Parts: sequence; structure tokens; C-alpha cells
Amino acid sequence: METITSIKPLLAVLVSLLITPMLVSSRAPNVREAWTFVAAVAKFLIVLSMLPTILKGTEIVYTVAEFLPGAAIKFRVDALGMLFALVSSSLWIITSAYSIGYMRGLKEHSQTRYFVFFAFALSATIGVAFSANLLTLYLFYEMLSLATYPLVTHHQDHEARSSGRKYLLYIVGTSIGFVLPAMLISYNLAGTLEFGKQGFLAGTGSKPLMAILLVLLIFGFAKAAIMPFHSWLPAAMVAPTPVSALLHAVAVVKVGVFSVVRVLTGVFGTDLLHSLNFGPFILLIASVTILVGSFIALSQNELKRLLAFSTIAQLSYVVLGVGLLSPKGMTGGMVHIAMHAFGKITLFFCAGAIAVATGKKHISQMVGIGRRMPVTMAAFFVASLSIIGMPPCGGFVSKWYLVLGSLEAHQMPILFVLLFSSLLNAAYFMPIVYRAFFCRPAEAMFENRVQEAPPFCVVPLVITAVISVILLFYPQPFISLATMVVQGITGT
Amino acid sequence: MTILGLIIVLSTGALLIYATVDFPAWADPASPASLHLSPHFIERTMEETSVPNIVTAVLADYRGYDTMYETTVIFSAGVACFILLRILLREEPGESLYRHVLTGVTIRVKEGAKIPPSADFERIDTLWAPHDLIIKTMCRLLIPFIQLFALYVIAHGHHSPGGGFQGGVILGASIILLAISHDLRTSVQRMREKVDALLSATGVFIYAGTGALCLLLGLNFLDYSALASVLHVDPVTARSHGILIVEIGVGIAVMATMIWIYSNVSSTGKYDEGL
Amino acid sequence: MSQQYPALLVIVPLLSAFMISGAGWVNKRLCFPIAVAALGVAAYSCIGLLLRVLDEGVIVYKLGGWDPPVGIAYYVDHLNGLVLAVVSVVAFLNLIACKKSIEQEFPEKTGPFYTLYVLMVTGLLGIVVTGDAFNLYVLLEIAALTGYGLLAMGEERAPLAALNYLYMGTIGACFYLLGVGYLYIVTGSLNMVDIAHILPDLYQSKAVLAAFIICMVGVWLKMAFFPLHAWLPNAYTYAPSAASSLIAPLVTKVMIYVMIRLILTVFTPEFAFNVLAVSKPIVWLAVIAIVMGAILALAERNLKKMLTYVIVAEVGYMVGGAWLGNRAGMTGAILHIVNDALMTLCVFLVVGNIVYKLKGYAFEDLKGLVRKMPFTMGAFVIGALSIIGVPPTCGFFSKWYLISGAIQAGQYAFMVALLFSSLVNVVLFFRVIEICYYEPFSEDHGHGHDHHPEPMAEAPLTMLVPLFIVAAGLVLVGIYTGDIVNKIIEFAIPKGIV
Amino acid sequence: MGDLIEIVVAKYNYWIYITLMMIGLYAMIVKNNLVKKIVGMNIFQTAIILYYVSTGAKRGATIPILEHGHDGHAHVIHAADYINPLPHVLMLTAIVVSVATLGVALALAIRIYHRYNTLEEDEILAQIREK
Repeated sequence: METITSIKPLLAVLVSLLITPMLVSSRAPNVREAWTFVAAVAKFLIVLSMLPTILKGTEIVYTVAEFLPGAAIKFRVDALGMLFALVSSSLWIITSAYSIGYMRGLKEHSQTRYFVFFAFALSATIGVAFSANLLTLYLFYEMLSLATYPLVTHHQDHEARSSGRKYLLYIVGTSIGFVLPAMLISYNLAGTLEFGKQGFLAGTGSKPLMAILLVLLIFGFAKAAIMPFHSWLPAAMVAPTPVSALLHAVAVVKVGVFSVVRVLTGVFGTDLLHSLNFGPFILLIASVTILVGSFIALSQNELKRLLAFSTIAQLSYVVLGVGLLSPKGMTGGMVHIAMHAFGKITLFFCAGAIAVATGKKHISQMVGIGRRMPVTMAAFFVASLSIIGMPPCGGFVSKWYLVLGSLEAHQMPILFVLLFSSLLNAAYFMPIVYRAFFCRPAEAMFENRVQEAPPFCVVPLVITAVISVILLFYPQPFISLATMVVQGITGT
Repeated sequence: MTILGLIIVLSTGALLIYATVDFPAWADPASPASLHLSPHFIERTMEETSVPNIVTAVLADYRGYDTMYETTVIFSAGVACFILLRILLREEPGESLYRHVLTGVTIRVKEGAKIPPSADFERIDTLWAPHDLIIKTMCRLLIPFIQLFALYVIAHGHHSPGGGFQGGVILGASIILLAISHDLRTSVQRMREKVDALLSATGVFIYAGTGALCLLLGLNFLDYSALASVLHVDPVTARSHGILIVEIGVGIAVMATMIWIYSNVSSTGKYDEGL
Repeated sequence: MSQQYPALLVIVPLLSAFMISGAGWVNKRLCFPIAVAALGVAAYSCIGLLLRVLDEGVIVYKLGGWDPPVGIAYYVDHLNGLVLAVVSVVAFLNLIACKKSIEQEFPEKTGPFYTLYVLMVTGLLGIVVTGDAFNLYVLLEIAALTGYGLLAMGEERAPLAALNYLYMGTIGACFYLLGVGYLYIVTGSLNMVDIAHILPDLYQSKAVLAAFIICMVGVWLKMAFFPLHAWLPNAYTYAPSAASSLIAPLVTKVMIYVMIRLILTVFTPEFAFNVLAVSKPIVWLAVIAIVMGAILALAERNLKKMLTYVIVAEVGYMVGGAWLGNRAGMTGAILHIVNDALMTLCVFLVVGNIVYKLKGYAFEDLKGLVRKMPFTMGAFVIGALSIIGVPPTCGFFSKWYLISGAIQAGQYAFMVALLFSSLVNVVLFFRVIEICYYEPFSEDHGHGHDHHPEPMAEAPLTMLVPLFIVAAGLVLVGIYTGDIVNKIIEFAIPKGIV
Repeated sequence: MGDLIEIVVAKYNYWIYITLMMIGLYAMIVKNNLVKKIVGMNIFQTAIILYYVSTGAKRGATIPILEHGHDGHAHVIHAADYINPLPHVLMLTAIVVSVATLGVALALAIRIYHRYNTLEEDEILAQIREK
């Protein structure tokens, strides 16, 4: 696994930071949006340019500042990092297009601040994706939580203020309270924080100490919204929809899950987890989150809160996959990052489009909306299929691998959890779609006139819906990346 | 609060007394303090600085750096008192006291009112200041001799106990005696505040200046033997002259600062009525 | 000229202080330029000295040409080279930033104020550079006296707070003097290195033990270590903003430097950590200091007083770090001196700007500040992040060393205290940022028209540029922590500590 | 018992200076009037000065000024004949420092008196609490 050093990872992180002066100084909103677009495309191209080298098996390394032997601010682009960076940078292009339509549609105030902090959040996400050790990951993790605070509290009203406070308390509190000590203890035990193929904590501490470190690190990354520390996600739905679309469906929560995956594979290593059989513990907390998240989602009336709880449940699929410690399971988990991203972002875009077009937020008010916004609701249907894991959409691929993985790991209860949760997904998505299209004319709340959201909103959600369908037939980049990661880990 | 104070005091006192067990006996010639550095000072001062008074030699030369900072302490205290108390903005004077010279009757004049300036009314500082010819004349006679003695103390710091500080304080005391016996206005009239402040600054400047001069002449800071080339004399006596210059600087600084602090504190910054 | 740096860095400010005092009477406009020139030369020679120390090792400068035990000597090693550079740069930046607020608060006494300012900096630089125990006492008094003068110039409660500070400060200084006296009577010498040579066979003597305790209590009193901190909050809160942004970042850090100097050089770590089994109780005291500092800061409703309690907690960090007894803890303490000086300066400069513009620093006056003073609040956020300990800024890295030192030394209570204090800092600073970020919009809902923003009443440029330099410095020192530690602090700690 | 008395005789003066210090410290901490605290501070500083000077004492030695008669410097100087000059130098500095601190303290006390018209600490705190 030879490594080449190149500045590309640093460029990928910095490109969205460099445009902030242009964003702030641009007078006309169009110029500002153009700059955001340019930055998004540039970031995607840089990430794409690194894809071939990664697919060949080489890794790109770049050190910014050597601070301690083994704890430097250093980037290392490997298959897992590339997979996540690819997903988030591609979706940023679509989201920036969408947010132009959304912000114009609702005539939001202080949009410059919105776009500047959006760019900050993205550069932090890519920074987490490419980080080579736990310190750099922690650095960008903190930067992300601070960059997203102004986005979550964009409306600056009382509700935004209290949810912002809860957001910060959970995320910055758990990261300083749990991750910082865990990082320092592991640094003192192992002398380094670099993510190794088989982790760097193997054989350095007693079992109870390892257990403590595992608990600290898993619950420390509260962005993964694992059960006890999840309630900031529904509260963050107060943010404008593009924020919750990209951040709370793709960037922020995936950073949390990505960090947990990094910790499980890079810090502990699957063999160590196997030997200390921590697997069942991880599976337990993941499945609890999945089931409880899905049950709560059933009872939600507000669309965005429903999507939030569904995200909490879906995230734990990734943790579940990695927790299975079987090759298929891990591949399924990692691929799910991508599949869920495209599916969930489409759902959030639909929620935003409905809000822009009709101003409705609650499902009970969306009876018969299919007549008025057929395209949006069709995309909604496709995306919900992908989330449930039904064949025509990409979600099926990751569910498939997860099921194979659980069989491979001989974990029957996990198989049951997977199937039952898919059932629950269907239970809370299908009624919405059914009532949107096939409701009795009497209850229809909308006349038949087709009145879609502005094109800037509808086009992106159609694109993402189409992509999630294509992903079933051509999941190549993500599958190959995931299998490469798993081969690297299990050495098969 | 008193119990807490008592506990603190008793505990520190116990600790300190407990520690005296290891002290050398009082005035024991073989105590570490008198075996380590002092013999060097006593035996070598005469040949290194040709100054008989070892204390002045150590004060101004061996540990001259300490003394420079000590003078800076006095100077900074003067500036601090000035900045804290001095009221520069001329708001209208409050009520003032006048005394009729012949009959000794004192008159209190409310704010704003004025007394036509005439010879037989003299302004006094406070109600109970006795109009006493004896004190005034005696002080007027004594002050020059006090100042003369002060100059002797400064100049003879080399040979007899004395030096910059003691002489400076006596000089300052003579002016303060004037302020007490007469009134602050006469002493301020003799020694303007501006002159006073500038003198205290120049005094310490002389001290630090000679040190800087030695620096410029190539040797380390405050190394008076560098003055040999300037004073055209051998390094040892150059040290002795260096000490003398420095003592004069200290004398000036201490005098000026004492007067400055006294006039600020006694008139609480208004400079019109002293004690 | 370069071998005269040790003398220059103290003499130039001293001489210029007298010139400023004279200029104050002759022509007021000259005072500021002389002060800036003096502190500029001092900063230049400090940095030059540090570079010289880096390649030549310990530099001895004999004052008055006499050999050390007889005369007074400077021992400039890596430790005080680093602290010198920080003190002089902080003082220089603060002078430039405070020019306008000084002229606004006491227009007719700027001359004496600058004199006291420069004398204060001379005292602090002298404390850091001197190698003689008694000389350190005299310089302590200069720094203290000028401090009382500067602090007392503030609002109506300032004189009372300054007088309380004077009482506690004088007790502290006299305790230190008494400690030196006890050392002198048993060793006969005043020179730090000389004492260190004589002490080893006196380790069992009770006088040395008492001297150590008395010196420590004196230094703790001067640095406001928790049980003895009563004077600090009022003294710094009611002081003029120029004085508080000079004294807050420097005096407590210099006193911690003195404590570390006492441990490392005078009483030698072998005595401090091994002969006396004191490090565990002292670390517990530090834990209490951190926790109480954090809690008291939570209770405050005005920004400046809250920050003073944060300083009390930071002092707990450094004392605890120094007394962990291992290399990581000591490195963390020394690094935290540098970081905390910069962080406190950044935050107090922000308060200075706010007071210069709004005349008030209670939470109610800070409403809507992000819109009115965006740049100042930007620097405040960076300062807050550094105090909380968020990675790119330097606060994180010193906390990193302190916590790893605590783990290695097995003092888990200290680690928990550090984390607790970071969490409380999160609440403290984001409460303030929330007030500044939100307040004006709360009455009407976010949507709706883009309402008229208040005019941007930003502080003048001369106050903003130093603030940006310090904020950038926080990040730069953070990134270059590796070099600072490996090149400077590594040699500052004697080999004895593992 | 004998050596106990012997120790006491040898060290009694240190104990006196320590008790003087503690009186000063007690006054500073406990006294309510600000000026009385200043007086306590002065006692404390003077006691330390006395302590330092006593470290310099030498039995049977005279003040550290060499009679250098005009016959040049023939005779050798014995350290035992003169008392130890170093503490005296140090205490010159300490005296000056205590005077300076006294001056500033009095200046502050005057400022406080102008502001609160009282020097009793409890009355001042009562006034502050009223505001």
C-alpha cells in the first residue's frame, strides 16, 4: 500500500474556505451564488481527480503541521475517506443549486452569512473525511459543529435559540467531555493516533480500559445520533431545509457515523474488537437506536421531524454493519453511507419544495398533494423506496449486503432487526405517498392545478432521485471503494 | 473574621518558630550568612572600590542594580501618588480660612467669595494652625543648616554611615519642615511642582544614565570601571567616583519624590492647603 | 551589541519611563511615541535574546561586572527566554491597542499613565530575567506598586479594590521576602543558582522547608491561586480597560513563571517533588481552584468579572500542571503561560473595545454586538474557542499536555477538573456569544422583510489591528506548538523530571 | 532541660521578630479600619527588616566601616572584626519599599475617604451593597 504525497487533500479542504472573501464582498446575490457554485464544482473535481489513484490502491498523504510524533495535523486519503468525500462534495453542488431556489423562494434574511458558513461546514466535512489521525479528525469535527451553529440558528428566534443551545450542548459537550479524554488516554497508551489498518490500540491496555475507551469514543461522536445522545437532531430541524437536507441528512450526521466507523476500524481494529468480543455491544446499541428511532418516526406528524428520526435509525445501519465485523456486513454499512445520503437528501428536498410551494409542514395537511406537485411526490416515492431498501433503488444494495453480512456473522437477531426495521420504514413512508396520490376527492386539500415549487428546487430533487435509482444498477465507485476498505482491513 | 485571622496568624507563627530550630545562634560568627558572601565584601571592598564604608560600596556597586530598582520604586510611588490624587482641573476653590495678622482673628470665607488682597490678612491652612512667630523664625533659621548637613551626609557616604537615601530624605524633610511650619503654598512657591517632578525623574535618570554610560563604554551595565577612560583615573577610583555620582543621583531623586508625595498626600491633590 | 540584549531589554524601558515622565510635564504628545519606541526596542531585544539562547544555551550576564555570587547576575535560559518574548510582545501590542482608550478615560494624566505602564513592563521583564532572589523581590514591588497605581485609576470602586489588592499583594511580597530571608540565613547566598548548589545537603533542615512553604504561599497570593484569590476579581473588573488588559494577561503568568523558577532552579525539582511529598495535595488545591473558578464565573452577570474568574481557573491549570511532577505536566504549564497570556490579552482587548464604544460591559449592554461590532466579536469568538480548547487554537494544545500529564501522573481528578472547566467555558462563552448574536431580533420572527441593520459602530483601526494580530497569533501558536515545545520547552525543563 | 534553655537563649530574638510579624499580620487581616490595616502592614514590614538585620549580627564585631587612616592600607582586614554588611544593604532597599508602599496606600485611603466619607470597611461595604 504505497503512499504518494500531494497537496490535493489540503486543496480540497481549503477551496471552500478560500472563496469566503469573495462571498462576503460580492454585491449582487447572483455573483455570490455563482461563487458558491464554482467552489462546489471545484471541490468535486479535486476529489474526483484523486479517485483513480485511490482506486489503484495508493493513498495520498499530506502533513500540514507536525505537532507530536504520531499526533500531527495530517491528511491521508484512503478508500473510506474518498467514499465519504465523493458523496458529500457531489451533493454539495446539488444542494447549493437547491438552496438558491429555497432562499429566494422564502426570501430569507442574511443569506451571505448562510452561504459563508455553508462553505465552512463543507470544508470541515472534507477535512474529517481526509483526516489521517484522531487529532485532525477531532479538529475538523469541532470546526464543523461550530460552523453549523449559525446555520441551525439561522432564523434567530426563540425556537432557534433554544434548539441551538441544545445542539451545542450535545455536540460540543460530548466531544469535549468524551472524545478529548479518550483521545488523550489512547495517545498515552499507544504513543500515536494514526489510523492503522488494524488500529493502534491492539494489546496496549486491559479489557475494562478498552471498554471504557470504546464507550467514550462511540458516544463521544454525538453527531452519529446514537440513542442516548440523539435529541439534538430533531431539534436542529428548526434550520432552513437546505441546511437540514445537506447537513442533517448527509454532511453532519455522516461525519458522526464516519468518525465512529474510523474509530472502530482505525483506532480499535476489527481483530481487537473480535478478540474482546465488543461486537455484540455495538450491535445492541445500533439496533436499539434503529428500532426506537423507527417507532418514534411512526408517531411524528411534522414531516421534517419524521425524516430526522428516520435519519437517526438509518445512521445506525452503518454502525450495525461495521459492528457485524464480517466483510459483507462492513461493505454493506459503508455503502449505506452513500445510498442513504442520496435517498434522504431527496426526501428533505421534497419537504423543502412542499414548504416553498404550499408552506405546509405537517403530514396531516398534505392529503392529496400529489395532484398539485406530482413530480415532487414521485421523487418522494422513489427516495422512500431507496430508504426502505426496495429493489428499484440503490438502498437495496446496501440492505442486501447488510443481510448477507448478518448471515455471515451468524447474528440471527440482527437479521430480524434489519427486516423488521425495513417494515417500519415502509410503515411510516407509504401512508404519506398513498394519501398524496390516492386520497378520495372529498378530502383532497388541493385543486387539480399543477403548481410545482420553483424549478431551482424541483430539478435538484429529481436529479438526486434519478441518481438513487442509477445507484442500484451502477453502484461501482462506492462498492469498489467499500470492498477495497474491507480488503485492507481483513487482509483477504 | 477574627477567628480566621487568628488561625492564619497562629499557624504561620508556629511554622516560623518551628523553623528557627535549625537557625544558627544569634550573632554567631560562624553562621553561614557571615561565612559565605560577607567575608568577600569585607576583605575585598577596600582594594576593589577604595570605599571604606562597605555598606555604601555593596549598595551602589556590588548590588548597584538592586539599588537602581529601589530608586525606581520610590519614583514610581511618587508618580502613583500624583496620578491618584492630583486634581489638575481648576474647579473653583472651596471655602478658605484667613487670619487677621494683628488681632489673630480667623475668618472663614465661603466658596466664591473673595477677600481683597491686603497685607494684614494672611491665608492659613487649617483652623487650628497656631500663628506662631517663634516656630516660623526658628524654622527659617534651621532649614539651611539641615540642608547643609544633608549635603554632608550624601557627600560622605563613602567614609561615614550615610549616603544617597539618608541625605535625600533629610533634604526632603527640610522642605517639608518649611511646608509644615509655614504653609504648603510657601513651600510650593519655593519648589514648583513641575521642578519637583522633573528633579525626581532626573535623579533616577542620573543613576540609570551612568549605568548606561558604562554600557556604552563597552563593559557590562553599571560596571563603573568603564568610567576610568572618561574620568581619566584608574579603574578602582573610577568605581569610587561612580558610586559618588550615583549617590548624588539617588539623593536628588529621593528628595524630590519625598516632597512630591508629601505635597500630594497632605493637600489631597489640590495643592492649595497643606496640613 | 547583541551580547548586551539582557541589559537592553530592561534598561531601555526604564530610561524611557523617566523621559516619558519628564515629557509628561514638558509636552504631552511626546509620551506615546517614546513609550512605543521603548517597548519596541525591549520586544526586539527579548526576541533577539531568545534566538541567542536557542543557539548558545544559557546566557549569564554579570551586572556591574562582578562574578555571580558576589554581584547580581542574569541567567537567561530557554524558560525565561520564552516568557520574556511573550511578556514584551503582549505589552507592546497592548500599548498600541490602548492608546485611544487611555486618551478617552483620563485625558490630562496620560504622561504619568504611560510612565507607570512602562515601569510596570520593566518590572515584569526584570522579574523574568533576573537570577537573584532579592532582586526579584524589588522588581516584584515595582510591578506591584505600578499595578496599584494603574488599577486604582478606574471607576468609583477601583481605589477600594486597589487597596485590597495592595494589602494582599504586600503580604504576598513580604512572605516571599521572608522566605528568601530564611534561605539566606541557612545558605548565606542570594543568587538562585548558588542557593541551588548549597541546598542539597540542607534538604532535611526545617528552615529550608519553612522557606519553601512561605515562598510558595507568597507567590500563590500574588498569582491569586484559589483560596487566596479574593483581591483579583474586583481589582481587574473596576480597573481602566487599558490597565486591566495589560495586567490581566501578564502579572499572574509572570508569578507562575516565578513559581516554576523556584521549583526548577532554586529549590531543584529533586527537593520539590521527591523530598517533600507535597505535589498531591497541591494538585488537589489546583482542582478546587479550577472547579471554583469555573463555578464562580458562571454566577457572574458582567463580562469583565466573568473573565477574571476564568483567569483564576487558568491559574489553577498552571499550578496543577507544574505540580504534577512529570515532564508532560510541566510542559503543559509552561506552554499554558504562553497561551493564556495571549488568550487573556485577546479577550480583554475585546472588552476594551466594547467599553470604548458602549461604555458598559454588563451582559445587558452587549445586545446585538455581532451586528454592531462584527470584527471585535470575530476576535472574541477565536479567543473564546482558545479558552474552551478547540484544536486549531493554542488553548487546546496546552490542555492536551496538561491532561496527558495528569493521566501519566495518575491524577485523574485533575483531568476531570480540566474537562469540567472546558465544558463550563463552553457554556460561559456561548452564553455571551448568544446574547451578542441574538438579542435584537428576538421580538420579531426571523422571516419577513430584511430589516434595517443598526449602523456598524466598529472600534477604530488602531484598536482592531492589534486585536487581529493577537487572534491570528492564537492560531499560529497553536499550529506551531510542535516547534515551540521541541525547540524551547524541551530544554527549559531539567533532565531530572522524566 | 539545660540545652532547652540554651536553645532559647540562642534564638530568643528570632522569636521576638516572628511574634512582631504575626501581630502585624493579625492587624492587617482582622482590623476593620483601613488605616489600622496600613499600620499593621508597616509593623509586618518592619519586623521583617529587623529579622534581616539580626542575621547580619556578629558577636564582638564593629560596624562595617574600615578605619583607613592615612598610612595607606598596610594592615590586613579580618572579616571577623566587622559585622556582615549584606543584610544592611538589603534592608535599605526594604525600608524604601515599605515607605513607597505606605505612600501609595495612604493615597488610596484618601481617594476612598473622598468617595465613601468613611474608612471603616464594613460601612463602605454597606454603602456599596446599597447601590
